[in-house]
Amino acid sequence: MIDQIIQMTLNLDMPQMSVLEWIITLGKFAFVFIPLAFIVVMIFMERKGASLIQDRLGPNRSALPVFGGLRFFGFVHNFTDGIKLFTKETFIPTYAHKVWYVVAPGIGFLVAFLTPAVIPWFAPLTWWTGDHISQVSGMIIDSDTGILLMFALSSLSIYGTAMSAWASNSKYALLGGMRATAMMISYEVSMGLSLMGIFLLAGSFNLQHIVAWQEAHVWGIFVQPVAFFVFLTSMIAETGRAPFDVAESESEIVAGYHLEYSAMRFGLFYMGEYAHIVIASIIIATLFLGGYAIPFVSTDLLRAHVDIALALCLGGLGTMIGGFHLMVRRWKKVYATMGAKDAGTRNREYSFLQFTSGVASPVVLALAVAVFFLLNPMAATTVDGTPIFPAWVSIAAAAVQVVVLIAKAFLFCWIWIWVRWTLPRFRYDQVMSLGWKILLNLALVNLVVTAIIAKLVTGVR
Amino acid sequence: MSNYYHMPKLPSADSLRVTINVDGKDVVVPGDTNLIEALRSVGIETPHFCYHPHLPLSGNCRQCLIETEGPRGMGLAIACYTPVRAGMKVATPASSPKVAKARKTVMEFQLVNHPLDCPICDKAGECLLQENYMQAGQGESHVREDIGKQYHGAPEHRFEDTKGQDRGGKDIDIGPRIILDEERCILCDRCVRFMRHVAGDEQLYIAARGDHAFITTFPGKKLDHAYDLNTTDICPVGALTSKSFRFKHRVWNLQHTPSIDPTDALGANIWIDHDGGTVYRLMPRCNSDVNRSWIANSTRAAFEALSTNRLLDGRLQGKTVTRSEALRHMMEKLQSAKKVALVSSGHLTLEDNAAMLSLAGVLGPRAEVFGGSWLPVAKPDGIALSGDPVPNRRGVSLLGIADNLDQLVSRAAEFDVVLLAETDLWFADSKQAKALEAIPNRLVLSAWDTASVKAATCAVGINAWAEVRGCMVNIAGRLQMMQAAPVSPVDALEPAWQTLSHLAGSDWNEVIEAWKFATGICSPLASIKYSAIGSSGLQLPPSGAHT
Amino acid sequence: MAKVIQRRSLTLLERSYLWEIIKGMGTTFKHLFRNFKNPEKMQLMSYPEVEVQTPQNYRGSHRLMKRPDGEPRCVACYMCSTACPARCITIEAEPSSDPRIEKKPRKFEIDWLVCVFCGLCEEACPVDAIRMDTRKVAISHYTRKEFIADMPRLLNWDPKDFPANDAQSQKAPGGKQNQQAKQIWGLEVKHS
Amino acid sequence: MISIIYFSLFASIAMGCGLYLLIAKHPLYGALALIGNMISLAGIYSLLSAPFLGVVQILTYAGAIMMLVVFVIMVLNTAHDHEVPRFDWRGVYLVPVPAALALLLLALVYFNSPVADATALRGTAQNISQFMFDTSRTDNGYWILFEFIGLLLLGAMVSAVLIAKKRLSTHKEDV
Repeated sequence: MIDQIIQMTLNLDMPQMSVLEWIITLGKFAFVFIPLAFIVVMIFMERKGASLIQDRLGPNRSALPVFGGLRFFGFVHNFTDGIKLFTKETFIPTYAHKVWYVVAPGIGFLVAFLTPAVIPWFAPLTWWTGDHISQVSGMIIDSDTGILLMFALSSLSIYGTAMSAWASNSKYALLGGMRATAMMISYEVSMGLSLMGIFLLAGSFNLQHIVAWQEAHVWGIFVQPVAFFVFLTSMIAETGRAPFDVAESESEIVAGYHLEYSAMRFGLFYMGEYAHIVIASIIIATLFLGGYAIPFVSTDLLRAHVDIALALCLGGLGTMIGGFHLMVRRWKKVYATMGAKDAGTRNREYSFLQFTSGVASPVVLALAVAVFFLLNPMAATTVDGTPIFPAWVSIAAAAVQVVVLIAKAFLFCWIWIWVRWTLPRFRYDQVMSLGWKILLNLALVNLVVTAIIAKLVTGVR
Repeated sequence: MSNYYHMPKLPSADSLRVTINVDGKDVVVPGDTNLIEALRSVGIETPHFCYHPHLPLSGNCRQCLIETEGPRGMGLAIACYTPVRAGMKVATPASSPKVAKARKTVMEFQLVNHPLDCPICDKAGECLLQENYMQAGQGESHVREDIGKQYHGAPEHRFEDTKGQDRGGKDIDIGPRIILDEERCILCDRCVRFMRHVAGDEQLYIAARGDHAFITTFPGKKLDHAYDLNTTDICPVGALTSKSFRFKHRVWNLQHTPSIDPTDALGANIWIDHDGGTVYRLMPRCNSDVNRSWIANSTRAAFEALSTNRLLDGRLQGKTVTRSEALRHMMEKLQSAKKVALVSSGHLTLEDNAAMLSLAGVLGPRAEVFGGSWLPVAKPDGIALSGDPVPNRRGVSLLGIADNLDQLVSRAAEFDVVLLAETDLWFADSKQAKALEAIPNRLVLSAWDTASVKAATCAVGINAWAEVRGCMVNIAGRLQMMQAAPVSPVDALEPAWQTLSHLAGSDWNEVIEAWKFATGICSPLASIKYSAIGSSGLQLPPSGAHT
Repeated sequence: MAKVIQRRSLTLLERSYLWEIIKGMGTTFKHLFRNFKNPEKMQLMSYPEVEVQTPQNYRGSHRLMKRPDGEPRCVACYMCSTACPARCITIEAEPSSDPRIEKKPRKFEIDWLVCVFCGLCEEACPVDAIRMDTRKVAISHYTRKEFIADMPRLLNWDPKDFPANDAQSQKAPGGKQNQQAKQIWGLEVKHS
Repeated sequence: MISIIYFSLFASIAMGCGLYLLIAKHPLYGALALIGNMISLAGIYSLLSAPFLGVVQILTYAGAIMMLVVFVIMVLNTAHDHEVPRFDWRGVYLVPVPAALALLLLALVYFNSPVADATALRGTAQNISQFMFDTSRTDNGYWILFEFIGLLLLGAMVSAVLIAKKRLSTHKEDV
């Protein structure tokens, strides 16, 4: 019996791949943690963005007990919050449906882990291994259903909301769950339809193809501005953030579907929301902002000049650290004028940050210069008319592309925060009428117009 | 100075109806009364201080001015002393600016020496002066404050206040139960008339003259009478206040529950004034057919018992147990008893006694119901007391329960269980009650920890009279209803009818179920609904249907 | 009666909301940028490191005003407890020992956990006996019981904390006359 | 080989969910079991080289239609756990139907062995779109059928909107 199983395992119809291919293919699975890593930054960004928009300072109390309390401008607050959420009592209401109450918060979070699988993080890696061309896709799942798979998965995340609302056995939670469910179903329609135009242009559901099309032609936002607007709006609604946070409107239904949740179960909702935003941002960046593509720089061009690209990335990092250094110096001065009781402690903290960034910035800049001069991409081997680079060049270019994609995603993450702290909450009927009467129709009209123009311009069959 | 005044004639159901013209509109009013009552019958309230429907007319406050047509055309007259005449023309402030101005001016004079200390006055909230002020005297006063605030009363009560003003007459002890405030008095002489005509003991009089006049007792005497607290009720201002309620609570915070006097068979109508589960006072409830506007001081003090010496749980062989334990014990004893004596009570409502009869019905021939009381009966005083301390004696006999406590004593040996409900036999006549101690199981339902509770083998607390809804029949055969005030000291307490229904095995939850049982077994009560009883009671036919 | 204000109807651009949303986002971004650039110009205090000066007329926790002899000025009229929308004031009255004064409180309790700090008790008081000018806005205790302020606590305030030109805060009305009146009535003047 | 492991996994999940749907105490649990069934079915579609079908199965049935069912169950909330029996004995009468279906399927498989060729991609987006929309196809294309169904659904939607609209307008007249 056991022998048979071992035999079966050995007989698994695995593709034949080289070691490097295996490493990259498996290593790609690390990308599912990108939303998780984003969350930490997102929460910080949200808090600081909100506070600055509202003319206040935001979190600035939690500190590491070194150098007079390192606070990193409130960044430490996230971790204290995390500790708090993990160590609080996880409370289950008496009449809750226990199993679903426990399971439901995880569903949305699980989906957040699955969706990065369909996103192209970089252009397909190609390198010459000596006897053949190795090729590794930029996505974890390279399927031609592509983004539909993501939609299918994210449509399942509604069950997390709905079941948590129902399992709480609370009227407010149920009302919130109802609202969330109805809204998500409504906006999924216009969300899907709005993308049809860009699918039509790219001729594929596969995000890799869509990005390649944008790289070759023009960014999606320029050919599909209406679709961009509709998709962005629908995505904000899907994430249930202001101005579409009717599902948790505290003035009406206390906290909506996560009313009865406490500690880390609530934390899962909280993090799920941010993970959702991150995914949505990456998707929008991929669909409408050319994904990993750098404007006017094709993947081949990037690979040919990967040393410049890396140097620019490092130079940017060094400049940012330099900017941080200047900011710290400024803050140090400002705090000294406030006449606060803890001026001495703060001074030590700012001095440490000033020193560290002051040292790090020139070092990184020097590194950038070194990279520019020392790295020298080997000349490409041309195979069937396409230049093929060595493996490390492809991987370095892929790293640059991941950075570019993440930078674009950050832009949209910021838009999420920006919109939230600008616009007031919609009324529920307004949400519904916007979804069904305006966005859906816009998406349909956009699809028809795109189809006609595409037919006229390209003369596709 | 004649001491005789006319009593006002009050309208009744069979009053002659006449048509008069009020403010240019013809209205039909009772023809045998004065204008205040006639106007009230058509919904026009006339402000007044000295007029009281159950006191002789005096007409000294001049506040109830209206205009009527006289020999010289329309002229001012006081409504309380003007009888209704068919076809007369009357003008109220609604149509006559003259009347409005006159009333306003009179109000200004009333207020000349009246201090504006409503916030600390105990009468505030039920003060006629305060109520009428906005209606008749709104606007600014013509009296300058420094001149107006002059005290002219008894010189021995004069003092200079914290603001340096000449004041006096505060806080004068004129009797064991009453405090007088001369400064607030507007000299309506209602209290004087009450003591003279109703109490029949003239203890108060108006001393001095003009603006020096003040109310006082005769020299060397105190205001001390069994009905003297009624003067605090009829006082239209805060001049006479009772010591027991003084500074206890503000009247606007009180809730009022209509009830009837639990200490006397006349069943004087009362209000239970309570707030936050505490009864603060009992006030007379006007019922022209029973007690008019008066109640005795003894009635007024009945609320004090509600918070003292209450039996809030159960007693078993003198030990304190929970209510349910005691009830379980009672149920066992009743079920295993060979012969049960159930003693009904005239202190309980008809519903409670009906529940006892239903218990007797459940127990069948093993049970025998006794009734009556050993409390001594005094003579009626003609005001608000009948002298009989058992308030529902008529009701118990109406239900067919004979007055046969003496039989119970003589046949005590026959019984092995006796159930007493709110009948304190050991207090009423401890010698006769001694014979009952031959009965091995003495079960008592009582709201208070009485002598009977101490003599009982098992006792259980019930709601007292103020906390239950139910009906009683007064000595004149008038069916009256008491409403439940939410003042039960412990939530677990139940009314007697509910406890008895538990013992009978039938769980009545609403008092109406007990009432339906009572109407079913008692022909005079048959087909009487609660809604038919009304606030002033229902006179039962005098056929004497009781056995 | 009611004046009807004719609202200007929205233009097409405004009705599309998009342009207005962009304008609004411009506003918030302006704030963000300004605060990022000049954080020192933000109107804020780094409480508790930086002391906050609460204005004198800010509604803080209550205090009871005193007569010159240290007795509460309150006459137990219940006006404050009647006006209180939160019903947080409990008063029990008793006759005053000073014959010129009718009532005084035997018990005067304010439950600060229930209080909504609306100031209606101040408004209602006919004798200016209760005030909310202590400028104590952060009331913190360890138990619920400690939040119920009784009369000694409400009377326990220091005249030095209040402006000297506020005569009411320093001494009760009557002043010299009051003292004379006390002498006339043969009452001992017990000055604190 | 790996596909057989996946298939047995999906199949057992589908069977388990289906069984639970029958015996679920609460209709909501039944509905959730049905969703699990559909998701595993989508997995089986993908194994049969029809990933598009699988994705659409999840998107349409599990994501949208079952969500509406769950929504309705939650709103109505008429089912109380203690009142619903774990197994309705009347359901026994329905056993022959699935049994007969299963027998039929077995017979079909036995006499007409399936030609599941995993290498032939039949359910990809491209293939399906050609089936659906290629008007130039001469063999069994479905575009006319597709257009008819589209028209039918459009008609149904318009009439639903009209019905809802009518009620809204009468409501306004009342006010």
